[in-house]
Amino acid sequence: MTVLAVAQRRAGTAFQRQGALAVLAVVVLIAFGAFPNFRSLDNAATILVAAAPPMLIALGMTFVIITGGIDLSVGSLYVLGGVLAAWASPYGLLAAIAVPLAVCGAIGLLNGALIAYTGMAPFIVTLAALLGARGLMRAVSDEGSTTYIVQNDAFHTLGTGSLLGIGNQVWLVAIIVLLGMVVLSRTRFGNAVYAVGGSEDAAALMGVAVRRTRIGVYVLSGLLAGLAGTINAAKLGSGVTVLGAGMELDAIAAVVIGGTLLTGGAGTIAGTVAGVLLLGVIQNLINQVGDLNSNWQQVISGAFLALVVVAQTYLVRLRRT
Amino acid sequence: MTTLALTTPRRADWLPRYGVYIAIAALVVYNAAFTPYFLTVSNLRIQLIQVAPIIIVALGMALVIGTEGIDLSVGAVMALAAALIPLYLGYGVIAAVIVSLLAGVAVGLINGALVAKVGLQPIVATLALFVGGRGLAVVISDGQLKDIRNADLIYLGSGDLLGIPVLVWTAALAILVVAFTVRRTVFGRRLLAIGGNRPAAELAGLPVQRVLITVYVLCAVLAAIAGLLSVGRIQSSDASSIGLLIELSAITAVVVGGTPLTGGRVRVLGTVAGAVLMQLVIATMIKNNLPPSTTEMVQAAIILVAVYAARERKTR
Amino acid sequence: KSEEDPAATGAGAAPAASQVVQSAAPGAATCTIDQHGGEKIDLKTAKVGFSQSEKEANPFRIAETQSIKDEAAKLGITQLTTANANSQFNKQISDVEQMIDAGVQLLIIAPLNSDGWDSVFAKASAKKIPIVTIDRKINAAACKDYLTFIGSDFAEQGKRAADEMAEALGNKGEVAILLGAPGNNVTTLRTSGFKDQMAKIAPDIKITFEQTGNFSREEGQKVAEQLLQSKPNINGIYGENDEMALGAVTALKGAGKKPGDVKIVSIDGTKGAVQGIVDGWISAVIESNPRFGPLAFSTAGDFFGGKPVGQDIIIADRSYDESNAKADLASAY
Amino acid sequence: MTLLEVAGVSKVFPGVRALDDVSFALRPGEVHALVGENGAGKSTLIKVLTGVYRPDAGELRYQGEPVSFATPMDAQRAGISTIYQEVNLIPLMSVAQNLFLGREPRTTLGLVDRTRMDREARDILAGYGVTTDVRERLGSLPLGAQQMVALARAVMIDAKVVVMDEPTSSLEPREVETLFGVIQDLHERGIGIIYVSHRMDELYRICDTVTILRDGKLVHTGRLADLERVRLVALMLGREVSDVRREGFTVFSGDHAAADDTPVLRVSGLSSRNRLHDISFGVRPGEVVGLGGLLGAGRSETIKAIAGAYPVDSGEIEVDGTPLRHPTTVKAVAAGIAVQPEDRKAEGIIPGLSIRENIALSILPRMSTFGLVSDAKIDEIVDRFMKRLRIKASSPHQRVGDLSGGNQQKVLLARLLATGPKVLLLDEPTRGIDVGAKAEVQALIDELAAEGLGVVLVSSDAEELVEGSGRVVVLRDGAVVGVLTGDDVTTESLLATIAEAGA
Ligand SMILES: Nc1ncnc2c1ncn2[C@@H]1O[C@H](COP(=O)(O)OP(=O)(O)OP(=O)(O)O)[C@@H](O)[C@H]1O
Ligand SMILES: Nc1ncnc2c1ncn2[C@@H]1O[C@H](COP(=O)(O)OP(=O)(O)OP(=O)(O)O)[C@@H](O)[C@H]1O
Ligand SMILES: [Mg+2]
Ligand SMILES: [Mg+2]
Repeated sequence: MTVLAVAQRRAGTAFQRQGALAVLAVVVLIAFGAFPNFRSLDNAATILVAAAPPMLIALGMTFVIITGGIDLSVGSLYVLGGVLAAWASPYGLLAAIAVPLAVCGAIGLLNGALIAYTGMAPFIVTLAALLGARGLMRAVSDEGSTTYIVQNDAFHTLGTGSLLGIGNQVWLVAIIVLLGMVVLSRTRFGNAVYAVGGSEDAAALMGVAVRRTRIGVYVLSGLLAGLAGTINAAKLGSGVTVLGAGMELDAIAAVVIGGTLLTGGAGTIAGTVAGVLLLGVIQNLINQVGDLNSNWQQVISGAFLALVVVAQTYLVRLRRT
Repeated sequence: MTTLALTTPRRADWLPRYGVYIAIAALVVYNAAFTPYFLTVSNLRIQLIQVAPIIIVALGMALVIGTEGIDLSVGAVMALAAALIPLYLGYGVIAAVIVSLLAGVAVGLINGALVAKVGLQPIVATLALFVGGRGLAVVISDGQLKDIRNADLIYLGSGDLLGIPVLVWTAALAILVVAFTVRRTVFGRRLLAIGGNRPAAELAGLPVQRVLITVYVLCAVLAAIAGLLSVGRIQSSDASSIGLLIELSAITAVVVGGTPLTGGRVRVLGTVAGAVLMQLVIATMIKNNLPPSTTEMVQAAIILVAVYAARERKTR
Repeated sequence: KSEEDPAATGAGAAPAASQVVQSAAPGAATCTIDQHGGEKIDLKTAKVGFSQSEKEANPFRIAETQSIKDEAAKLGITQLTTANANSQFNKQISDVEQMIDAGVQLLIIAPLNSDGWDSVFAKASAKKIPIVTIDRKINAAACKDYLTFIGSDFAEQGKRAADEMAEALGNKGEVAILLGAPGNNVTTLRTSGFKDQMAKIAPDIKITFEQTGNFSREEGQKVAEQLLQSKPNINGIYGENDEMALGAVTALKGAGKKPGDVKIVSIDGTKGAVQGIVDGWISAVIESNPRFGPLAFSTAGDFFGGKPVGQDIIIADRSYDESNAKADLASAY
Repeated sequence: MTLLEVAGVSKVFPGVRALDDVSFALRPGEVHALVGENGAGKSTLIKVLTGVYRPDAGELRYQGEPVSFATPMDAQRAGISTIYQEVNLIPLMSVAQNLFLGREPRTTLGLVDRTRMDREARDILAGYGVTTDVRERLGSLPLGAQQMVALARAVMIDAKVVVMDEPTSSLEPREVETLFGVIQDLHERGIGIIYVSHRMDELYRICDTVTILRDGKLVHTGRLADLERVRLVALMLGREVSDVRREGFTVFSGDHAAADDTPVLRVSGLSSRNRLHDISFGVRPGEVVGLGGLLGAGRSETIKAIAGAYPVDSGEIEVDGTPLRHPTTVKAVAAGIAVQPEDRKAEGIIPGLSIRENIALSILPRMSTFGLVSDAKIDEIVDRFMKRLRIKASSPHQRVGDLSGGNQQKVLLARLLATGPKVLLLDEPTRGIDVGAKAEVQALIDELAAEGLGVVLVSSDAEELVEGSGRVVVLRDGAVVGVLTGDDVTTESLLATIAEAGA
């Protein structure tokens, strides 16, 4: 790729990141003006709580996409995680958290290993995992007909309790996101993630453990998806089986809106956070409008998605010249 | 540089090329042994009818993937086509068909423009219509499932021509056209070149944008065809459910068929085989009355095995 | 310009059959505003929130939402906000929580799932907001977590379907079930109800095939095609909703069967299905009446008016067969 | 005692025996030249030595011990570090990150110590004459500077062996001197160096020993000083010393343009963003106009702008008198402009497609009727050009990606010529290709000019530029700073112009 192209990409991502934050700010301001109900603290809290699980999933997705990969299995892992957490809750808080993480992490490991060692496309490997994990979820909940109820108060409060008026899980997610930022920007693993996405061959020749890095990000993605399901189960008080459809695409959209390149090599978690919140706020606004037909809602979401991404791209163009 | 004759086939080279067909054969053998009434014409007929729309969509998807792209909006296009049919059926089946195909063209133009002109990543560009398209379709059909009684349209989806379903004829025709386009036409070669190395193709003076837009239009039109045929098949237009999740089936078919997602290569027959394989898997599960959990896990396993067999080996 | 639709003509003109409550057993649990908490208000001026679970893209949901809106309009309730979860459970949860934040005083919820409402209940009971759940029940304490449930008894519907099927088949033969979406309570109950009853009343009827058609006509048709091909001697098909049953009808036509060759029984009572009875393809349809508006608001009205309301308001679903199909076609939804 | 040694290695790729029973030995402190035609197997041998490829046969010994490196990382840990033929760094990451990737300095918390990393990077690179901000993305640096970063990275780890695969191919004279300085220093520290290059004078300047490969086989190894230049070339090409002497090394025969001809290409006042400023020059039929200047001077941009691949803000381009408005690559090719981009792999060839498809790419419409391509027509053309350019391949159906650099370049040229262009824009046409191929390409350029094409030639090889072009336009920071004509077209005056423009 020509040097200039790279220079443009750089300007691009830099701007796109600000872009996402900027758009978010604008939307929020408009909402403040337009909808009195939007202004309430409770509403803000609701948005954050609702955004918590998607945030975790998008966080993992960011790592994966920066390596130039993609993980379609997160939606299924999210449901599976929730079901397992509820199923394991009678055996104590630890079990309720450890079991889903173990299983989802293992599936992530499988994804990573297949991708790293067989050279199969991430898209297809994780697509298979999407099916497999969902099948597993149905298997443990006899075809989804049994919904396990959370039977552990400590675990339950993790989901329903709150601190300073903000849900516990929001705090938890905030901490994890911060950790994610540190890992991505301040550790050798983080650098390796960027390197693998920037140029796999070069990274290998420069002695980066490409395979281990790849496996690492998919394990991370699996774990975070599982954790997302877990905290969600804690909130809902049961392992709901009718969740997660299309969650992977929401996550991808959020990451891309956040300015991460699907081609890999560049991207930030700050951007992803903005992306997730943006989608959350939009959803909230569509509800504020009141009785909007569900189908129109979809049309609007789609149009808005296109709008944001196109806008960013053009802003990048301007920036380039 | 001493040259070993290329004619001597490489080691383990047949596997990637014929893996899918072997898998199909294996599955057929299994069913012949364990599934009642499997080796019958009626069964062949049903499987072909059910797989035909997927094949038609997958062919378009294969072309898009050949350009290192992907199209998530095919399901939405099917829904749009389906939603428009009943609105214009009053003017006769031709009109209705034309309108729904035009819808395909429109979506294709949007996708193509977003990818080729704006320069969006295909997956994002088509995500927008994936999200909004179906919603729009349901709005158009104001949420109502509409029964279709127009004989001509029903003939397209459920009728026979020389003892073979029109649906199957159409799919066969689509296969021929696409295969021919890829192998013999200027457009086909350019498509592969763009998928292989877009900047190079640009510098070589290829009309990259035009080719890309055409590809997305083709894909969407094929999806629209699948959509209207499905309407004729289920003899009702249900925008909310028609073609749901077909994008994943199509992509699976293409990749299982040995077309790399990295572009630059399109395997038409492989794609068809991929679709047939997945159809056989599902049929086997249903006929043997297995629960969804098993079905999904088996599908996952088969996808992995097939793609593993078909993958590109790196010399090291 | 769209194709003339004979079924449509005249429809709407006919009175839409509204819900009737089963005569509640004496001593059935009731709930008053004192038991539940919260203060008496006038429904007209109340802020009401309605949370729909699935897209208004099938007859049942369309009719359900419409009836809520119509009734609200009829009663002059101006502050009705609605949200639709598009089958995403988490969205429904945040939809409802958002309504609570916005200060609604009455919640009408068509739940996507029977479990997982803890966070909502926590929020709502803090503000003493009464919740009326319609069509699907929530596994929680009535009059405490939520006010009351208004809806059909899905297991009962399954039972009645079994009765119809047994009758249609003369208590013997092979039956296939087109299951609804896996993991959905409706599916679970309509299946268990059907099987239990069948085992009880007609042990000679074997259920030899169960595959999901995800409540959709297309998938119902696909599954039915596979079924008819590999089990040519099937005698009956039980569709857990009308859409799948209608898919099965198309499949039967495709397989060259005549009306009545294979008995079909299904649940919902949509126009299409009732028309199917008239045309002779379907033997019987158990209604699942979606017109919750009147009942929901009258119950809420009584509640706010201090009257006791039932905790479990089960509506009497009609059923259609060749005897009444023609007559009641217009009143089907 | 030998430092690194291979005995009887063979490596076979599909359809190609890249290495055939090759043996090779490197002593401490030795600068060992590895030469051979394109496709001789040099890079492959290096990749075998550094654990990128696993040999099909043969033994690898390091410091007397038999070893086998599973990955390049193993080789690096053992002290063998490499600068590969194509710059192998990560453009999207910062210069410092590239320098330290995998061995970043860490704080007590185990976190990467950014400040220290940047500081050290700045100090180290200063020693290589690179003074850019180390927090910049590597990609924003000129290729030369990038090459220097790669060099610094390779030498940083206390290596016992440093391998350089055509390190100078994208260096400017000043940078080459820096490089030689480094090599000298390594040499004194007793570090063994394997040096691959197609530039004879470099080899003779710095190398002690030489190993010559041809068609994957070892043809000679010994002290370089004892080996006459012509003889070395003869061994490489497998020809007789006598005919090599007859043909000589450079084959340009000079100017074919008649002074009165109207220019076939006229560029006036070309400006583009902040990279190109008011560039004007003309090319007459049969004339070869060189674009001189340092790396980053904007030569590639100029060429791309003319080819419609780089945005033009103002200025005019005329081909054969007809103006080219708002040039796009499509229009440019149609107008008779053919461009050979600098970056062969990224913008030139289509590696996945066959030689055949690559050559026919730009002329598909001509090869077809009603949009249907005629393979007969294509075969005829392809056959002609493969012969004319002596493209070495197992068959027209071989993947271009599997060809050696030189042959890839020839395929690319074949594609340009197939379009029957009026103007050829060549950006570094002989970069990284062997003397044999180089001579062929130069001869070809000459021949084409003789046929009346206008040629624009960009080359970092001053000699080539001067001998090849009848006129040299010197650029600097995207602007014309001088034009050399007639007897002024000499290396000295070229360097002088660049220098004084710099001052
Ligand atoms: N990955 C590969 N797959 C197939 N063939 C290959 C591969 N890499 C190299 N070859 C073949 O092996 C032979 C040696 O290639 P190599 O790159 O070692 O030549 P080289 O001496 O480095 O040439 P150059 O001077 O152009 O770099 C060539 O014929 C090339 O086509
Ligand atoms: N000062 C600069 N500002 C912006 N980009 C630059 C600058 N200097 C170099 N570059 C970029 O670095 C790339 C590498 O420089 P390059 O060597 O290609 O320049 P060049 O004049 O085209 O030299 P050559 O064609 O001999 O390689 C250039 O294509 C240009 O895009
Ligand atoms: Mg080489
Ligand atoms: Mg350049």
